[in-house]
Amino acid sequence: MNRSLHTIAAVVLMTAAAPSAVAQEAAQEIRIVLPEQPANLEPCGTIITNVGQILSQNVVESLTVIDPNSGQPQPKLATEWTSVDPTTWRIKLREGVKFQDGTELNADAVVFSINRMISGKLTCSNIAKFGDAKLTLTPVDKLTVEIKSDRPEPIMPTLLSVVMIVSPKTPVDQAVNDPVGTGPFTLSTFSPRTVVLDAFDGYWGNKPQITKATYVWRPESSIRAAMVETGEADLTPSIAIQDASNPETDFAYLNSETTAIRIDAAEPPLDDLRVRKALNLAIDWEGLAQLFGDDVKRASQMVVSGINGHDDALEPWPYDPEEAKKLIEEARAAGVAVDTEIKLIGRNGIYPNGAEAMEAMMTMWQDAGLNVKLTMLDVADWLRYLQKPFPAERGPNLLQMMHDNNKGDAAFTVPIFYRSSGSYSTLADPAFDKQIDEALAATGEARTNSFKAIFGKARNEVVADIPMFHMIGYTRVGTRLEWKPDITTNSEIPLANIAIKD
Amino acid sequence: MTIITPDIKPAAVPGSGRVLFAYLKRDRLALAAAIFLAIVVIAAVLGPWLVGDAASRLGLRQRNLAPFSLASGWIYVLGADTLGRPILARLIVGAQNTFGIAAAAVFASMLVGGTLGLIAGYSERWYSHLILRLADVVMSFPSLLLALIVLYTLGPSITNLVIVLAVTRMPIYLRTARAEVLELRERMFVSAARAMGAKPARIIIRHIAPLVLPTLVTISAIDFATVILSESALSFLGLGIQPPDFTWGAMVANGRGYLATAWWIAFWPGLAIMLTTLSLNILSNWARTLADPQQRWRLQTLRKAAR
Amino acid sequence: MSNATILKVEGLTVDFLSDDQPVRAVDDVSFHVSRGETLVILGESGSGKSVSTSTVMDLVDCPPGDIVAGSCLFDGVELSGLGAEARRSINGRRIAMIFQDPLAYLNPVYTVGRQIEEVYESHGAESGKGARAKTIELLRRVGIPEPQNRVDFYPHQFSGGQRQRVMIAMAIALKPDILIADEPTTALDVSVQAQILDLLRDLQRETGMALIMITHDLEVAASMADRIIVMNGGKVVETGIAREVFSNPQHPYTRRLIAALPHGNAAEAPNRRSTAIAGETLLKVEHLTKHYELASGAFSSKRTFKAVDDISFEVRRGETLGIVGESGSGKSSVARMLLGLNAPSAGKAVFAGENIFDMNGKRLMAFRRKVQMVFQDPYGSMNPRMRVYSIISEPWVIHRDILPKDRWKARVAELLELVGLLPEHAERYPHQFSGGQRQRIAIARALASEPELIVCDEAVSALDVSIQAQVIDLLADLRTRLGLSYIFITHDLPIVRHFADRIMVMKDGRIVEEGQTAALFGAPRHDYTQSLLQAVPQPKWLTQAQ
Amino acid sequence: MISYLGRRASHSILSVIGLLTLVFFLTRLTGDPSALYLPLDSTAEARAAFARLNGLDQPIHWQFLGYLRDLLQLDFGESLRQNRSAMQVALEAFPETLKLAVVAITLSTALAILVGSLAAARPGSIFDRIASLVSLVGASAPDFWVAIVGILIFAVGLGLLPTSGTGSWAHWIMPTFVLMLRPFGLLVQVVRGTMLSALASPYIKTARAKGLPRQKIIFGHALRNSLLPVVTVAGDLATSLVNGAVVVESIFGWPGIGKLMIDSIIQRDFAVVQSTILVTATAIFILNIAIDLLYAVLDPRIRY
Repeated sequence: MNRSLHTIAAVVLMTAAAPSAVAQEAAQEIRIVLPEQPANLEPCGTIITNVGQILSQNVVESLTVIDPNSGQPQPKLATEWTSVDPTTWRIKLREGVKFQDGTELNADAVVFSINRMISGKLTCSNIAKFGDAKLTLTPVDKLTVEIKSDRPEPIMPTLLSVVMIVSPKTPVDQAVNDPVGTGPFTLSTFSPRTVVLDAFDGYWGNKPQITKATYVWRPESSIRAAMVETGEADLTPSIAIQDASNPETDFAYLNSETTAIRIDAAEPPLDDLRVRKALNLAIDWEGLAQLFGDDVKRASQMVVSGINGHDDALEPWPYDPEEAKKLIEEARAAGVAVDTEIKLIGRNGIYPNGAEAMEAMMTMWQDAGLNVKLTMLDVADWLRYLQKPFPAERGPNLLQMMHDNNKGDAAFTVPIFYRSSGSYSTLADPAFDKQIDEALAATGEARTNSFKAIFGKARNEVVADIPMFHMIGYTRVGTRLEWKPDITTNSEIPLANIAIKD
Repeated sequence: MTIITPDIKPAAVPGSGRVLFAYLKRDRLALAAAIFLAIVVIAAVLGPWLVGDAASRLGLRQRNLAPFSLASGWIYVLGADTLGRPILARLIVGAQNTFGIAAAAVFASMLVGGTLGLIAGYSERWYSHLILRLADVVMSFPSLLLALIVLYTLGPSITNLVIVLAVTRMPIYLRTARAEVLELRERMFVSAARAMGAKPARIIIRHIAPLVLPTLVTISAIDFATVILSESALSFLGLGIQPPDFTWGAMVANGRGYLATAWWIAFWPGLAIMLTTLSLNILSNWARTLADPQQRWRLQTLRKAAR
Repeated sequence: MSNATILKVEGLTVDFLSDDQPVRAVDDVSFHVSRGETLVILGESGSGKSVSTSTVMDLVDCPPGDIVAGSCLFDGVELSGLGAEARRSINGRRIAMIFQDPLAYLNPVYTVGRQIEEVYESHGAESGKGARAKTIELLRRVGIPEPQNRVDFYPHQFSGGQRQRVMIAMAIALKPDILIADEPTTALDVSVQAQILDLLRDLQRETGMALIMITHDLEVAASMADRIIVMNGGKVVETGIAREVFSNPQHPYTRRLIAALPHGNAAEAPNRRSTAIAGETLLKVEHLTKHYELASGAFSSKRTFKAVDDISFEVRRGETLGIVGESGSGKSSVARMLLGLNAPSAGKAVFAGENIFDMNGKRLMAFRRKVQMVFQDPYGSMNPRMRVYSIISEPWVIHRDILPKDRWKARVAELLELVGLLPEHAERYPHQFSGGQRQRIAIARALASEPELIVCDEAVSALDVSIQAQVIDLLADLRTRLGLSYIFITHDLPIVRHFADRIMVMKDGRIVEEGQTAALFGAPRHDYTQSLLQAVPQPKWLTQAQ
Repeated sequence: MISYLGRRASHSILSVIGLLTLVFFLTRLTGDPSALYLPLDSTAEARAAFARLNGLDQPIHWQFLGYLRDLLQLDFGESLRQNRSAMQVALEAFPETLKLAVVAITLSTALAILVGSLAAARPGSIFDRIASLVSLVGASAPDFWVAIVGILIFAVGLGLLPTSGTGSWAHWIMPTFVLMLRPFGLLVQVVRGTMLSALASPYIKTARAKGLPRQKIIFGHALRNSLLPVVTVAGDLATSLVNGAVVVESIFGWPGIGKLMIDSIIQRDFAVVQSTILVTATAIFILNIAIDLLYAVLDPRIRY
């Protein structure tokens, strides 16, 4: 009796309060328009941009997060970590965290999540960051987990930023589209039109100001920009440079992507150092930069500043067409077949204005006296040239590529590109391999310096590639919102960081 | 429309160039269309020789230069594209690929589709049925998607583009040719040839094909327009012609990102496509009027008798 | 018969505008018609007879038509320059019109009932049930069986004669003052033609309407006309009381026309030989049969249609066999089988000692040289894209051994001269010739392979009367000069009468009567033959006299 | 009639099977999907595991036999991309396109019939010339170009319509308009042409001789007879509407099957490609049969 009275009173109160609550809530809802429909919402695929931008730190959370400025791992679901020995790390978990289905976060849940990732029973993109390392998980106590790997893993805390912790009730052998994590938002709708996230009341951290986020997708940049302009959407994470025309709403951010051309150093005439240098010198970098916007940064190496191992002092190649022509003549004089047709392999849609850039570079190299011919390929065909094993009879080729290292450490870059075993590498220099192996095993200051040395060698002595630019992304943020993009925006848009102006 | 066909023989049989030109002069729209097409064809033939260099020369200082300014030279009168290349020069050079691809595709589909249609129409053997089923398969599948799959399989080169466009347009010719043959093979001159002992091959080639051809050519004029549009749609989806080669369709597709900021990049090639297809349509309308004895008078100078 | 003139056309001149030069279709034509009277406008194709009546009905589109001068006074009202509404109240209500080809002139997608009801409704005479009842009544009147059911049929579900009856019903629905009939029986078989003409006469008697009948057929004209005007080249060349015009034509053109008319007197057949031909047998046909399987529905068993049902006959060398029959009698199927265009269901045809249906390869080719065909439609039987030279020389391309190539040109010229054309015609296209000339080219082509037998399938039916006679003369001449044999297939009795040595009458795929021409015409034994002979229209003044 | 339908259906099923076979082998020739589904830095081991997991390690003819076997059990496979039944993905998208296509083709046909017959009623008039020009321009404009310009003008410039997406009726206006352009343009030409020849036909002469009012002659007699070729062309256009739908759907964010097909081809999501083809091809065959039946309704001379 008494109890039902209470209930009635509560209902009445709630009803009375409802209008204002609804009104307020309406104001706390935002719409985000993405360039692409997320294929699925499997938390194991958050390193894929369109999945990560919805799920990461919103629905599911990782053990650590990377600080965009320093590149160092910061606590998230893990509060502290210690290296017991070179192959073992001990992770301490946050207390009092609940999954959205009510389950508690504990060591078992973390072990479950990581085991699910490495089980091989479902396609897990995130696990690729660990390479071929074998991990063994042990719960030490309720909130402590021990991770063992089969070889030293000095950057384990950094790697843990891709480990998304999911509820132990998640199926082990099957990818899901209804992830349950510990984040401040729960997934309420996933349809071919839209994804809707609702605030999760039981969140362990600070309650975000936003109560509901709706995600839609449009492939055309101009339309995304228009949607924010007309107020149909509040935020779009990436628009083309030409659409970023309004300084009040459009923000540029260094997006951790580095564009480059890989020189196939194994194929003549590209096996000649003079030709490789000439390729770097023949480009009108200032002119080319106009394609990507004023804020774009000329690159001298394959990682952006803020990543451990980036060398700020390394100078990018200048534009010196005379020198380039001279080098080519020298090579010709030395008997190098500089007139051989060189294939410039571009990829459709790799980044905005990518095809234009290739056309421009082709023309510049032709002006320098090289016989460069552009071929634009679709992703799958392009991949055959990017990755080993390379196609037989590939011939001398230059490959358009873009590298995205937002994981804080050059270890995600150097071995793939420069070690002879690296899947993108065309080099075969045992001395360089040894130098790389040493750097990977090093820690602290020594690690940083070794990587700097490697980038220096790649730039000056090997000239294995043509670094182009550290790319800029543009977001358009509606005037209603208080938010600025940063280097992590390509992989996550934490709704908790978005404030609504009054 | 004439309800009564005058019981007189047509005064002039359209056919000779002079007569055709006389008819053309009387339809100003068709004349304009013909002149436009002639200019474009001349541009397509001579373009690369005239302005080939300008079309591929980078002018990063002239990026997205607005049109109607002669400050950078007459060649920039229509503005410049994202790499600062003059749009006028690119239009002229692009005409060659645009027309070349469309013409090759239309010709190939007319030839193959027409031949298959002749066979399927004249013969009732098993291969006629096979041909028809194949046409069904192609027809029952949206052409753009077929094009995509084939281009993904074969890789986007100009040759493959032509093949794909030809294959997707082929059923039109096949069906039309077959329908005509079904009618023609019952005509008396075909019976006469058969009674004379003519072999099927001779009947098809000598008697039926020449009569089917005009219809197919009429269709091809409109199809030419369709192919140009399909090619541009493929470019929009990233599978059309690949840089550094370009067509008008590819120019529109590349410029679409700049419609809000530099409209001219996509506008001029779009206008060129539209005017070309419009001209082809107008001319084929004109040809249809000319071919129809009941409508031909519309293209004639009508002079009344003195009262 | 009232003498009140209801329509008076005066000085009508109509041009068709064409490139630079208007073409005069009707030139200063005047005529008038009274209630109850039948006026026949007689003329060959291109004479302007249809244009003049279409102008009265306002069916000529201007442009390209151009009414240069003239007045049409209908019941005291000047028709030219009448407003659309006033015009509409006359068309269909006061003046009605029927046309040559009712299948084309009836809207194929509406039931005949609907199309007749429309007349009542659009003139505000009747609507709904009333219109339907009247329509059924009307259909009964024009002789459609079971009108209450057939009213919901579509035009294609009627026979040709019935369709013309429907057209007539539609025209007389509102009891018009004038009925214009434009070649109403041209496409019909003789027996059906007779019925339609009877119907028109009866209706005219009942309603007292004026009838303007346009025809190219002198017999039809003679059987219907009270008065007649003869047109040629857009001009009226002769006008007068029918009987007088026929018995005493004034204008040379009329005289020529009437001379071409086959006369009742069989003795005057110049192209027929009086004696029976006693040559060897060239072609012997035995038990020839052609069955067609009709498309079967889901629940009905297959039906077979016997186009040709077990016929046997023979043709002697030098003989002309006439095969006479109405449409659907199977006469054309016989021709197509003999030419190897269709395969027979059963039977054989022995030509020069060998069954042609068993031939193939070389022998068939040899046979094809020996038997040629001349088709009905001189417009359709020649490839419009080929020059006359290519058309005539085609047999030599196919049969390489007939003539060495260097002699083709000379031989084409010879053949053209043989059929009465000029050698320089070889460079022209078929459309540059008139119908009669084209048929001459077709004959030249048939002669090119030096045949022994020529099958003529309705070879002169599509031609104007005066031209028909010329072509028949040519065929007869060639017969004597080249010793040819003919199978001459036609629906038109008078024509074979003057040309064939022997006649075979076909009906429903069977031979009903066969015999020497004179005997058959003199004393037809079979009912069908008799009715065919009787169906030939007789002059009105003769029937009235009776 | 029934035997006709049976024959048509069996032809259709044969064609669909042919199509599916063709597409099966063609798509498998386009390359290994693992490159697209796994991050660039995945190990060879992970790639092999991926291939094994999705049955891509089998020889292609075994894959095909497996596909056929599953097909017989109405199992259309799993989407690689979306982690769910491929047929479910296709069937979810299909109605969205269907709705748009039905509205577009109905409206454009109706409008084209009106404009085309009015133009044919007075050939050479100002209306005729304008209608011809407008319709030809409509048929000649690249649709993606019109779509983007439309958004820039009506949504951004004037703020009258939403830029894209689904929801209210206002969301329908621009996609429908863009999709209608080409069918409308072509159909006006067809209607005008067939109307001109219908108006020159003998039965129209009869109707005039009967004294029928002008509207009745044009709309009652001429138009009714012109409908047959119009239906044929409209049917073909409806088939190719999926082409336009690809562009419209991707620009306006309309979650239809055209966009799905393109995406799944680009993503090598084979099971979805097959399912979307099965769905659209079936729809097109049903459409074709419906058109044949419509012929019989429109023309009493046609009986099957």
